[in-house]
Amino acid sequence: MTKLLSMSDAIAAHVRDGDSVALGLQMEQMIPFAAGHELIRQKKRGLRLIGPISDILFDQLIGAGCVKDVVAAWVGNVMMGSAYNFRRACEVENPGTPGEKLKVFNLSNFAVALGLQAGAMGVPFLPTRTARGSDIPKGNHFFYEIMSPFANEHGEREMLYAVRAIVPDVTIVHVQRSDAEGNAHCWANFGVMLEGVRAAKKVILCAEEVVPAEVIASDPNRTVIPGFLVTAVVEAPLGAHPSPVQGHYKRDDAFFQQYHESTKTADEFQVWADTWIRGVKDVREYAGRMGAERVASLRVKEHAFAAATDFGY
Amino acid sequence: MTKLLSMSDAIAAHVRDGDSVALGLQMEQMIPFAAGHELIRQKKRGLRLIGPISDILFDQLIGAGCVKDVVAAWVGNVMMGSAYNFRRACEVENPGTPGEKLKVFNLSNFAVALGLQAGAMGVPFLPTRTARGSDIPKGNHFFYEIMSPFANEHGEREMLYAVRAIVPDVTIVHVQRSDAEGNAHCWANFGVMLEGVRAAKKVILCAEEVVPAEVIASDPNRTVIPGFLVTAVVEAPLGAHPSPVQGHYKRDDAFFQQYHESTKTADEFQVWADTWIRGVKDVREYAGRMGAERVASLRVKEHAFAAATDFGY
Amino acid sequence: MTLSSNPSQRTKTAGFTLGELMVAAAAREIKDGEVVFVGMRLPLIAFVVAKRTHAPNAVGLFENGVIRATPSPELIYTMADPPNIKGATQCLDMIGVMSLLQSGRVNLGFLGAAEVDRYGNLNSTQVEVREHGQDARATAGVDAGSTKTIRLPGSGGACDIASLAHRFVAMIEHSRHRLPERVSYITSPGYGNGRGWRKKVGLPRGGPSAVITTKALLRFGEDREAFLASHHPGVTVEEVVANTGWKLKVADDVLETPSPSGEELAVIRDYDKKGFWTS
Amino acid sequence: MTLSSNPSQRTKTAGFTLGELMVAAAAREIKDGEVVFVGMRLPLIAFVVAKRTHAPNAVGLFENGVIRATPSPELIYTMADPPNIKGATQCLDMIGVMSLLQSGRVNLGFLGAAEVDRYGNLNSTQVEVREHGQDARATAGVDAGSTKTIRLPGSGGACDIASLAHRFVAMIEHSRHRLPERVSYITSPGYGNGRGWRKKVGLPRGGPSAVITTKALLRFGEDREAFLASHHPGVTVEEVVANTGWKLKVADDVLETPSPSGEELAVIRDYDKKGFWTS
Repeated sequence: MTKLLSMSDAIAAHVRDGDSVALGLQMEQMIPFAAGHELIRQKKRGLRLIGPISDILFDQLIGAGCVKDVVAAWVGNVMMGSAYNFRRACEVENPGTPGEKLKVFNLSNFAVALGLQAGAMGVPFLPTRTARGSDIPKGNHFFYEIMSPFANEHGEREMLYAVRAIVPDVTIVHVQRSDAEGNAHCWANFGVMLEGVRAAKKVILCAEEVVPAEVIASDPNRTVIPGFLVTAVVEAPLGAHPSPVQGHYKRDDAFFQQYHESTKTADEFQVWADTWIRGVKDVREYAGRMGAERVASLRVKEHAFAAATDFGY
Repeated sequence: MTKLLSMSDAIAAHVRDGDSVALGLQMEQMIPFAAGHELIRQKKRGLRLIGPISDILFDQLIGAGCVKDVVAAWVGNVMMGSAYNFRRACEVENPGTPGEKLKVFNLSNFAVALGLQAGAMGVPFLPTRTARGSDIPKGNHFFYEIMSPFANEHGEREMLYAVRAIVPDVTIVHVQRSDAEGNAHCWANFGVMLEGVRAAKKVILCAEEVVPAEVIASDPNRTVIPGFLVTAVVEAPLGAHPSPVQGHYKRDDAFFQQYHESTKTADEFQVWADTWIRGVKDVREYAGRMGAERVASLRVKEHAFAAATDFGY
Repeated sequence: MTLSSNPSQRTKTAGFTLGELMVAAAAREIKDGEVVFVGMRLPLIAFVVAKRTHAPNAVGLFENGVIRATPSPELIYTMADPPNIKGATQCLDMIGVMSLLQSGRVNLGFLGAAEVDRYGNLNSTQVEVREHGQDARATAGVDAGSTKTIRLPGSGGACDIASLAHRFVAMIEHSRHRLPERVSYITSPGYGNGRGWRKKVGLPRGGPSAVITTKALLRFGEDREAFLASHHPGVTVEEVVANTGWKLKVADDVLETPSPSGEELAVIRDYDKKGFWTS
Repeated sequence: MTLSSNPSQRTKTAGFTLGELMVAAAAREIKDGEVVFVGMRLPLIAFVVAKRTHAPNAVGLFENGVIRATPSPELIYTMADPPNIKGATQCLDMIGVMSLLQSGRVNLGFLGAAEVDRYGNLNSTQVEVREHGQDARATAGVDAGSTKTIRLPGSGGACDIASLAHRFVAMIEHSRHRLPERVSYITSPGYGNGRGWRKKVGLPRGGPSAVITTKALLRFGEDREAFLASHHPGVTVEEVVANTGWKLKVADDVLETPSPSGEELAVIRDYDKKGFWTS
């Protein structure tokens, strides 16, 4: 059963206004920018964004007015520091909630991971020792103080935080390769992708390339997502640019710097978005705007293939 | 820093009488029989065995008198059903605790996994919905009934079990390949190996082959154990026989059947152990006893290599 | 890990074995597109039959961490046998598959047991028996005698599957001591003592939808008590009732369990070539 | 994710930059064989320096799931840059590395912040400032004025590292509003309000062992209050004290922060070839 859709069809069919959407779960790698840009083109509204860190994708969605609130540990431009739409939305006004500032549920990275893992495991919470003494859990309904039912080696029942399960309406991830049913290979760092996929009600899988099922089945340990959890598969080459996709293209550091320089005011951001998001139809036109030379400069210069692994018997 | 030791040195140096030892964590694959046999040859006593299922290795350790108690979900001969030493130890007398029966802490597979995961995560427990209404948790100090601090969508705070963290003194695993520092590749099913390694105070890593560090580093997503968690590395080709090692040898089904037929009484078991355990010095002599033909019959007949994966940039 | 009771009574009927009949009945419990915790022995073959006949889109999960959208290409004796790994959809870990189970992603699981009772509770941990081999409970109140405990291998993942799958199917040898009124130990929770029990003890869903025995197929009514839905060919209703440890209800429209079709038999015999599990 | 304060004041001293001095000081905090949560920017380079000089067996962890026993072969801007993946010891997931942290397997973590206070608590979430840009707290009680909240990127993994590593080292620009008496928001717990606080609130271990600023290196006494351990070359003790938001204690044996060695400088310049982080 093929689940292949175009990006615009996948976003139109499977993301509704008001949804909670988990994005950027592999941290600074394989951020699904192409999917995020389609959310902006389709003027999705009232979204809750979920992710540990987002690099600049959350900033773009906030600036475009798609966002109601954010559940995250860090929002900014990893290489450059702050991101301006996020700051303006928090400090002045959120374009997605006119007249109001952006509501942010502050978590730590581990708390985001635990919340998604609780969702993935089908339990209402997971316990942790993190953030004790921090202001993050204060007045924050994602945390609840609990006492361990078991005594430690000193006979003490320790105080812990329970982190509330997070169940995204939609999780969007980008990986290297997938078959048409959504069985997907990914390599490099995973961040909280595995939990984010298992926790979600729907999964939109973007892949650099869609490959025959036999390629995926040749290495079941490389499979990070089984197809039965996937709602839609989108072939989106370069769809994670400017973030890196190991084995396909490196990080476009200059793009992050240019974004930082070009989005210092709300007006500047709109110009930037008109160029890179609204001014292109899809990731193919986006790549055209990048230019062949820029794309080529990011491509793999030296291959480094994994050692042979034999599943035979 | 090489951590390479012979099996006898690794077991002598790192397993003490009275230790809790986790074994057989990859379920029916890659059971560290060679390490278990060395425990028997060195007459380790008073061990607590930890594992989800053990196939026949737990039965052998129990029959040889090494064991004080067992924390497991299932003990037997997977292909054939019951295992006789275990039954005798539970029903009549445990050779490891003369005059007493074997103490068994009954868990479910998921509870074993959660206990080890709690140990690995450094929390006193993990919550679960499993085993509600079952007799397994009754009077069992690995379980404690708790109420979720968060209400569900119906406004109810559900009752759950907290599963106590399990922290083995020693975890012993067998994998396909490792470097001399213990950075290890493994493929096929993992069972609870990852949790068992991270939870343990010490890890003895047995590998079919010790390979150059570059081989392991070529595929960091295939690395299941980072060397800094490993105490000793033992090169033990065929060390998981009669259980299978994907890409090296298949399961020796006949061996499990023969074990079942040959160990129906305590005396018969001792004869079997004199032949296959005490009658050989190490896994090399064990392979000699198997005979070249039997070994060859288990080897890979048709290779099946994983699709190429590029870590380049 | 699931069917610890190997049907020892073989009733050859017209052109197929009892094992084949049970496998075909089990296969029909799998609906197309379902996610199934497969287990070994007869249920494993049932999964293969379902995939190759009416449920080509079913997905199989194994508690060692394996997920397969295609049956293993040859017969396996354990879920970790190399043919079950090669070509798998995913090899992950137990926490991974058990998380899918706990979060309600698994439609159906198959379980074996040493005992199944009136409300579908399963015991695979320990059984109390009279010293001369009779089930203690079957004769309770008649003769106290001396009893001893037979130790069985234990839950494995059975408790988890019974607790967390949307429904489960048990497979067991049919006799009075295998089907007591009440199991001596609840390893894997069925409906406890009847309707409402699962919710009361905190189970999120599930319960048995069928018990496939060597003589019959039992289902569960609104009151969550087992009833005879169909008797196998060559077995009478009376024989089923007489070999059950409680007064078994019988459906008004009790049927004969359908014989395996030619297609089903072909798949079974192609897979279990030597009849290791089904002969 | 860790050093959100980019040292903007560059004090060129004899043959090395301030960034290079801070990197060398950070590198010396890593002991051989330790497991270190590395972070980006200056600490990343400190890890490279330590590995290539006195701590060849140190292991680096990154919160995205990467573990490296060798430094990445070239400069990276984020922990997920392809050179940090290729040749890594292990690529796993965040739960995996955070579990190592929570279970006490991580000796040291590096953190940046917008504010560090007297007891080593860190703020990287939000800062209250006077409208004309002054820190509200620095002038509290003097002029209520109107304040506004500057929103910072947030914790990332900083709160987790500060909570769970055996010790942590903070790096920050040295000024009165960066080093207030009390941070306006505790993102990452230090010693709270002094000795005994971490145990009282339920932290299992840890706390800051040093704060490396653009002017000095602070350590913590038995009372868990920061004190001046060494001032950087060309900076006086008085200048450090005057630029700290509370009455900073000064060690009796206060030293000058050692200059980077030739070997350390060679590694830094070989790694950060263009001086992106250290110039």
